[in-house]
Amino acid sequence: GGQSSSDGGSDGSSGGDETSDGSSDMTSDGSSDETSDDSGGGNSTELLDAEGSSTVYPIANKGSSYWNSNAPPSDGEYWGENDEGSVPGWDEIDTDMLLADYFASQFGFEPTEQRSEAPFQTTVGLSHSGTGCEAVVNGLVDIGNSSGPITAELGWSEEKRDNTVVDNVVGRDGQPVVVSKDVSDEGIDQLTGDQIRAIYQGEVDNWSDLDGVSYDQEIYVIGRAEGSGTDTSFRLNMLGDANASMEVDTRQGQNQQVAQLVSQNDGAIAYMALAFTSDQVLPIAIDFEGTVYEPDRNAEHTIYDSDYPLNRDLHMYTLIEEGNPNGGGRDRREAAFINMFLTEFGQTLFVEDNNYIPLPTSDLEEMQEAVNQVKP
Amino acid sequence: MSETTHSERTDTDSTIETTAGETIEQVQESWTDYKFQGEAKLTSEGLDVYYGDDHALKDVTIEIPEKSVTALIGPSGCGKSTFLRSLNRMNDRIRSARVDGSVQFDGKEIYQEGIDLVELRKRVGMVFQSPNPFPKSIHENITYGPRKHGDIETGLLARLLGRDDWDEAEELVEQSLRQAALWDEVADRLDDNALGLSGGQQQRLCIARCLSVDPEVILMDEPASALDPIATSKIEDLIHDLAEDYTVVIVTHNMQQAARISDQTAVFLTGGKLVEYDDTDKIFENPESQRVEDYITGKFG
Amino acid sequence: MSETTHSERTDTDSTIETTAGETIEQVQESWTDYKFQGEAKLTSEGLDVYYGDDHALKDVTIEIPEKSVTALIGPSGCGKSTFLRSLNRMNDRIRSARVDGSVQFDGKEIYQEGIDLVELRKRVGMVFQSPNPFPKSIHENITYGPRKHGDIETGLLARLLGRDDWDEAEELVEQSLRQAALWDEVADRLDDNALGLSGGQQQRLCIARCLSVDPEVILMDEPASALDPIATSKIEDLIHDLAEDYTVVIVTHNMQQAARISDQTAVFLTGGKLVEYDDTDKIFENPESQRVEDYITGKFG
Amino acid sequence: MASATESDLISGRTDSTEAVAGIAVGLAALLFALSLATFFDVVSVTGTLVGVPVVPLVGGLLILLGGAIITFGIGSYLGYVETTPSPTAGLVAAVAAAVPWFVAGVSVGSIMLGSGSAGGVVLGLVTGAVAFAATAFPREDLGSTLPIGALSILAGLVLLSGIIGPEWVWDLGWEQQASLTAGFVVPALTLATSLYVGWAAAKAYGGFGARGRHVGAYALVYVNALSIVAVLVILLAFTVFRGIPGLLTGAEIGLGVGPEVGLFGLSVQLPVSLPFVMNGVALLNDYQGVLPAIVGTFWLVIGAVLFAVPLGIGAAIFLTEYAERGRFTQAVEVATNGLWSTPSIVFGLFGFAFLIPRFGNGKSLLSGMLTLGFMLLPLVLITSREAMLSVPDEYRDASAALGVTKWQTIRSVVLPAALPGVVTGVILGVGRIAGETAPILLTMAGGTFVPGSQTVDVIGGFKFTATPPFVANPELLQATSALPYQLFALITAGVGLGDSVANPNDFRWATALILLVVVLSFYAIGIGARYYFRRKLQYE
Amino acid sequence: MTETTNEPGTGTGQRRIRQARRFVDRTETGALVTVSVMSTALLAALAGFLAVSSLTIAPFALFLITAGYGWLRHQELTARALTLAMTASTLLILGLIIVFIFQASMPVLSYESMRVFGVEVPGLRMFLETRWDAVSDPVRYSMVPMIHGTLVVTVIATVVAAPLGVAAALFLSEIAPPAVRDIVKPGVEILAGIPSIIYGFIGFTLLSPWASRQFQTTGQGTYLFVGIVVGLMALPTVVSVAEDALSSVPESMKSGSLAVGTTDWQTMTSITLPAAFSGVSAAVILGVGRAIGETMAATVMLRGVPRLTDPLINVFYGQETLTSLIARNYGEADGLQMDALFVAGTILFVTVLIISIGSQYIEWRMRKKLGGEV
Ligand SMILES: Nc1ncnc2c1ncn2[C@@H]1O[C@H](COP(=O)(O)OP(=O)(O)OP(=O)(O)O)[C@@H](O)[C@H]1O
Ligand SMILES: Nc1ncnc2c1ncn2[C@@H]1O[C@H](COP(=O)(O)OP(=O)(O)OP(=O)(O)O)[C@@H](O)[C@H]1O
Ligand SMILES: [Mg+2]
Ligand SMILES: [Mg+2]
Ligand SMILES: O=P([O-])([O-])[O-]
Repeated sequence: GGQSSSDGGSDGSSGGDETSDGSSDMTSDGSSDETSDDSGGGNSTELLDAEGSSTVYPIANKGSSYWNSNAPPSDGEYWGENDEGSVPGWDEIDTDMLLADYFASQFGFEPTEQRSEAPFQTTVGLSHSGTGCEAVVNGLVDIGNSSGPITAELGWSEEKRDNTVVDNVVGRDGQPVVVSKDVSDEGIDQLTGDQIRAIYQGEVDNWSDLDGVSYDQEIYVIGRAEGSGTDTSFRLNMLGDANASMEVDTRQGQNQQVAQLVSQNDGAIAYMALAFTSDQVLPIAIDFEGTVYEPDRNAEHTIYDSDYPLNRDLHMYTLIEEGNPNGGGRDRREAAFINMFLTEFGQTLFVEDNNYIPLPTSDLEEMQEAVNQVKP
Repeated sequence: MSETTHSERTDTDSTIETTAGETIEQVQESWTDYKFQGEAKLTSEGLDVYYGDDHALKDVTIEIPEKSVTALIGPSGCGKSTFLRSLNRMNDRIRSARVDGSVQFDGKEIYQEGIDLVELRKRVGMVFQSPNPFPKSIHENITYGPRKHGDIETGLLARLLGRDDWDEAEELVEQSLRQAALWDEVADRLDDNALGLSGGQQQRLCIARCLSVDPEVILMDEPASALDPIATSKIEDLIHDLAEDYTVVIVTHNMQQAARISDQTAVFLTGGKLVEYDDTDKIFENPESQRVEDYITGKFG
Repeated sequence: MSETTHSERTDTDSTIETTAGETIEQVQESWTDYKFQGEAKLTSEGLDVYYGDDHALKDVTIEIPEKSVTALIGPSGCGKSTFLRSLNRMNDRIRSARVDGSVQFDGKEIYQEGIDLVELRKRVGMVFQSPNPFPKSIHENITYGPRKHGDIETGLLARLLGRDDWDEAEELVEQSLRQAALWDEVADRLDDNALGLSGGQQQRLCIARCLSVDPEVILMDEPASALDPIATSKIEDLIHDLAEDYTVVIVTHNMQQAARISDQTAVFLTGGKLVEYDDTDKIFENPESQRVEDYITGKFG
Repeated sequence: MASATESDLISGRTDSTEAVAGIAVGLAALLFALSLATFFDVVSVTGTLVGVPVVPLVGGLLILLGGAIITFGIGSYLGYVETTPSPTAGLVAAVAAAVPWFVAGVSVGSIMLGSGSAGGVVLGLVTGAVAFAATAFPREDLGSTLPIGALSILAGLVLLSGIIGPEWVWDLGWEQQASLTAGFVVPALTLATSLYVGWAAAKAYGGFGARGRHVGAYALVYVNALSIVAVLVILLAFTVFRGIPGLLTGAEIGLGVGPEVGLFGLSVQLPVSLPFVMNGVALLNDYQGVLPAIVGTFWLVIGAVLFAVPLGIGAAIFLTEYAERGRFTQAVEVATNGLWSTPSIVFGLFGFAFLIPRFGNGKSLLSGMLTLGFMLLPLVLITSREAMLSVPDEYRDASAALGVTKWQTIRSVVLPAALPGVVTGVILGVGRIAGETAPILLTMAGGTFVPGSQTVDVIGGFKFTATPPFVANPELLQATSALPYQLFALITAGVGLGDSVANPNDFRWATALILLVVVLSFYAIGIGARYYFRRKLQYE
Repeated sequence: MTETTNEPGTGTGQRRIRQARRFVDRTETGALVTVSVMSTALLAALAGFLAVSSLTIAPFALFLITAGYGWLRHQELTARALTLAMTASTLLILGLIIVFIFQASMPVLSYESMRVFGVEVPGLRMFLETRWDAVSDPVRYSMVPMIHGTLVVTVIATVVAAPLGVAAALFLSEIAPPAVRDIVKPGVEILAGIPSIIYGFIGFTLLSPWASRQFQTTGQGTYLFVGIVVGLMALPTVVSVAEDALSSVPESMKSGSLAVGTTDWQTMTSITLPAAFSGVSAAVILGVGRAIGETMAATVMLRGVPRLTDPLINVFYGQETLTSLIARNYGEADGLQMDALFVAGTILFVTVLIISIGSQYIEWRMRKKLGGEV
């Protein structure tokens, strides 16, 4: 891994950090503009782009579309319900500004007071965590979404991570293992950790080879792309090592594709993120050394619990740059946008509504504090 | 197959008698006193050819006697080639071409449904303006027709089955090449590619190829126009000899050539009209029409 | 650009005098007693042309008198076109062609460094075998040459600046078309595409186009070979008229045509040799050489 | 005037013999259609047709067909039927017959003896050899009917007897598990057999011999051409059919329903509202659309054309008009043809490695434009060059003979005459690059669901700066979406588009349809232009 | 115009130099200076661009200015110089592609080098072992599975495209009546126009699940259907090139055959096809080239696991091709893995280049042969 940039051996411009300050690009003075504006105190209103994890995508994308719509507070579509009392985190917000205007103005941006015209636009690209981490480190995007720790994604030391990026955790995922409808119809709704490990290490390839299962069907073992956060977390948390070897029948780039494959094929098993389960893509209970974690939020031990071994943080990494306020890890656009997810409103609407797990209040406050340091 | 057609023949025969009768009358209308000796081999009657909207041949009525050389002359674009190609239905290859009227070969109408084009073209062979041998050996060029007709088998399978007609093929090749006055020049390199021959040799090879399928009529469209004088005179001699066994119809733009080699001459003039048709001597010495005389003496064209 | 060439001309003038002297001697060697009246407009001397290794024209020496029609005849491939093209250096356009010897135009050597090809070709115009009008309007075809030479400006810019020579252009078009005997037929459709004209009209248009740049010599390479008799006779009349003002050199494969329209005739025979050159009447009635006689009477070719 | 030769001239086969062979051809065509219908699940292998279970029905028809053509062959051999057979059916027919019999032998052998065993292959070789001999040795009327008729009967028996029933499955026993099932084998078998028998029947219809082979071959060639057209029609029809609902979601016609469009300062309200092509994706939209991708594609094409067309035409001019034909032109020719066949993903890689570091080190519209420009360049060069070469030399000669210089000749005569060819080539080339995904995947791809407010505005994006290069256009240096990429993203994003898109599947098909419409309209214009110019220049 | 001297010498360098000198003597000084400045500026701009310099704009502006001036004052020479520069840029692009993708694939070649008979052969292990695993130890970037996949897909595609394409070409050039031809020909062209992602989309959503059900495979994604789809996409290339070859067989040859009394079909098989054989095979080869380079359909339809199928002829499983490997992994790949993708690109590029040159050679020979005949 390492930090050698993706333009390979092309030529002079080697490191991502170096190019991102814009000193070496030819026609573009875009990024140099941006940095100079920022250090000069004014707020750049360039497009804010995020890229990466398909797991974080539902959160980021929903947030982004709320942001870009810059809707008035009277508009039910963004306030959840139109009835003021039920707006989550209303006390906290209590404003009659437009949505993006409100969040952006806290970080010194001029409100536009126009629907569909946020103080700055945001866009979210869909790929997977590895791409997001690569892209943010190389300065290709502002925010790198990742569902696995960047240390594991890029094989970094923690020290390197601390010197290069800041980690904005916006939510949690209790990574589920899912099976296709036919499998669950055969009554398979619980597996042990060892069984799953055996399946993913190529030791069993028919459902009937599992203890107590009579379903005679080849197992269609679906994996995520190497370098995706879901894959990295799964290796890390299930197989014990981010570089553990595994054997699958297919690897797909994004969670959405995995979900589609599971619904299209028989005998399938896959690991993914909570947001993508459905009645065709059914999470199963997993028995880890006697503790059974149920996919049901109301059970005693559930996969939504923080002690569920596959539980993981969802990150939005931003790059530490000289041009940022205090030379820190966030510029004001990044901070303003990320801050939206760290409110109770954001946690409910963007995290919980997508079937993910909101951050515990203590973690949330810690994150808010870090982000708020950028406020002018 | 031969039996079925045999039974049908009687019907067609009867129709022919009448049409043939008409034909002669019409011919007599045009050239009141031209009567050749012998049988008519090919007869066209009121033949019109169109290319799209272009009326290239107008109402041509003519009888071509067998075992003789008939020359077609006329200025460029007057429809000589068009007429020649309508005699073995090679005009069918030209998509825009449309033919009206009738052409009879041995008294059979060739523009009728059910006519076997393959058989027709076997019996009415053709030699083209520029030599067009196939890019194969001389031997293969000559045996091409008979092989495709199944008269000679030389294929791998036939050889495997011990059924090939090697000797017969050899004989045919020699005979055709001798007839085309080419044997002496190529006897020892029959397996060479025909494209290596000179232009004149290639043209004689094409004649030999045409002879190998034993046609009754040979149509030639300016066969010597691409050749030098020596090769030309060889071809002219050859045509003369061929007339003993075959009916030869030849298009030429060279009036001296027509005068030298043909028995009768048909003169087409611009617009696709057949203006005069008579014994060659008569045409060249004392044509009926002033326009023909102008043309022949080089006043135009 | 014309200035440069102008200044260079003086040097060459001196060389030309001597070569011109030699030329006349050599011509007399070939045809002991041919002397035409008037000035020589074009003179070639010991001219050889090669296409790669192919020696297409051999040691041709000839003087062409001004304001008359000179016909070049001979069998196909004897080098008539090659010779014609070497008179305005159109052979330069054929990559494999190489020219040795000298050609003088008004006493100036045209195969020398620094010759202005643009100027030469303006003064020695050319009409081709098949009519080749540009796919533009009749008007544009005629004004093409003058416009490109900057003699007439009709462009948008010129029009904006009020500098366009519209009237002049109109006049030129009419005059050229009248000279080419085409005005009456096309006067009311000058803006139609020239490709819509008939073959004969197209050829006359090409002649008009050539005349529009006011040349001194007009070279014509079988200008009527693609035309029908009526169009041909129009062109022939035209050539006859042109000879009053211009020097015309014409290649033809039609001996009658040469006899009809030319004042003197040069006969090339196969191999690229100029065999005889004399008054047309003399050539056709009493040629010196037996081969020329054979050729003219149609014994070969 | 020998009677025997004369009668040959007119074909004299009776209607009834033709009818027998004709019915066989028709039956084969029916089976062909039936097998296709089964492939497309119009007819189910397990179902029934006119009250008869499909598999035995097909089996019966195959037996009937095989019987008919064998009868015809024997009838011909015994002289009851009027034909002109050659002494042998020929090598091609023999090999053609040996192949299915070999396959049949191998299959039977493998099923009986287990796949992978040598037994199957040996059996196949034997049956193949027998079929070869049975075709090659007898006279053509027997040779070209018996082995194929027998094959059809065998296939029919296998189906009729239930050896291969609707539930038949043959596990190939491979490590990566795969099986052949009746659902595939029955139609495949029927398809192949009907083609074979149809061919033999067509030969019989033509009376064997040279004419028979002619008819047989033509039958196959026509079926092939028809199938290609059918595939095209099905593909298009299917995409249109599936795409229309999504495309028309929320569509309205009427005065004042559409968005406002500003053109040269005039603002007009369109009388049509087609949200799918007029909107982006946004929270507040009633209907979501792909406008940013359409505009992105538009700018991509413009950029590529601006880069490649002048370059390509200029190079073509140099090569045809100036350069001496020699090693240099040959090298350029080899290079352009090489570029032409370079896979698009390699262009993507190149753009990724070469352009991205040079334009702001991020994916950008400009990189996408140039990458596609690189792809378009050889196409433009090749077609322009062809067009210029086909400008008759007479024009150049005529111009030269008037004393006109080379460049003026090129400008005034060559280029105008070559224009139709160049324009046609460019349009077709644009059609091709407009649908390319791979190169922009690596160089330009932006968001998946782009809000309408992020539609690129290249013209409005230009601004002047104080530092070199003095002109900047952030719009060009930003990633944006394009239709093919959007479709790719929609495929990979699969379902779960989020709350914003009501029916994700409709949305995907509609995107495919729009892409198809955009690309094919370039093709239609290109092909139309070619016809137009050809027609226009016809009166030459 | 100093470029003339820079043109590749053809052995007669002496003569060229003399020619160039004469050219310089004869041309106006003003024009010469303009064009020299113009070309120097262009070269400088190119150098600046390659070096990622922000000063690139200066020489480029100078180039634009001199070109504009030259256009107004010395159009003849400027036009010539500009078109030469454009030609050179075409070559330059090909050169840059070669340099960049080769250069980028170097590091992984040395990582995957292997020692045979005491000699260190770079990259050899990528072609001898079959393991691709960019994550777990030992990390290996073998190209063998992708080469296998590409090969299988290409073979299937060729089996589809070659016979159908040649038959369709015969139909178009020899058989079809004009009216039918006017429909089928644009139809085939339109087939070429359908974007590959649409084929991929239909393949992924409809064909793959269908095939998975029919062949009872574990999950979806088969080389068989990718091959068929890619074959369909290569078909138009085969048809149009083969049709050109067939219709360039001189009519006189075909008429010659018909005139001895053969059927149209006999003429096609015995005269037209053999005469056009090299052109037709060039068509097939070009089709193969297209199939090898096809990306998107493969990317969305395959399984994305680089491994060999088991057994090798198991076409019911579709793992990964060279193209889909790149399209799938470029995003998160970095370091050696990225370089390995460039190796895949290099393999593709070289293969297709060889194919292109080969088919050109064949076509050139055909033209020579037919040219000699007519
Ligand atoms: N394939 C064709 N399509 C359209 N028109 C044609 C075609 N062939 C010939 N014509 C036209 O039909 C007329 C007669 O042509 P034909 O070739 O028969 O003349 P010809 O007498 O043989 O002339 P030539 O001496 O030049 O060979 C001409 O006007 C010609 O333009
Ligand atoms: N461009 C060329 N390249 C090579 N050889 C040529 C070229 N043009 C003519 N030749 C050869 O030069 C010789 C003379 O040709 P030229 O065209 O001058 O003859 P011609 O007398 O005009 O014949 P025709 O009456 O057929 O026009 C011929 O042998 C010809 O093959
Ligand atoms: Mg003719
Ligand atoms: Mg000539
Ligand atoms: O969150 P991922 O898409 O990288 O698994």
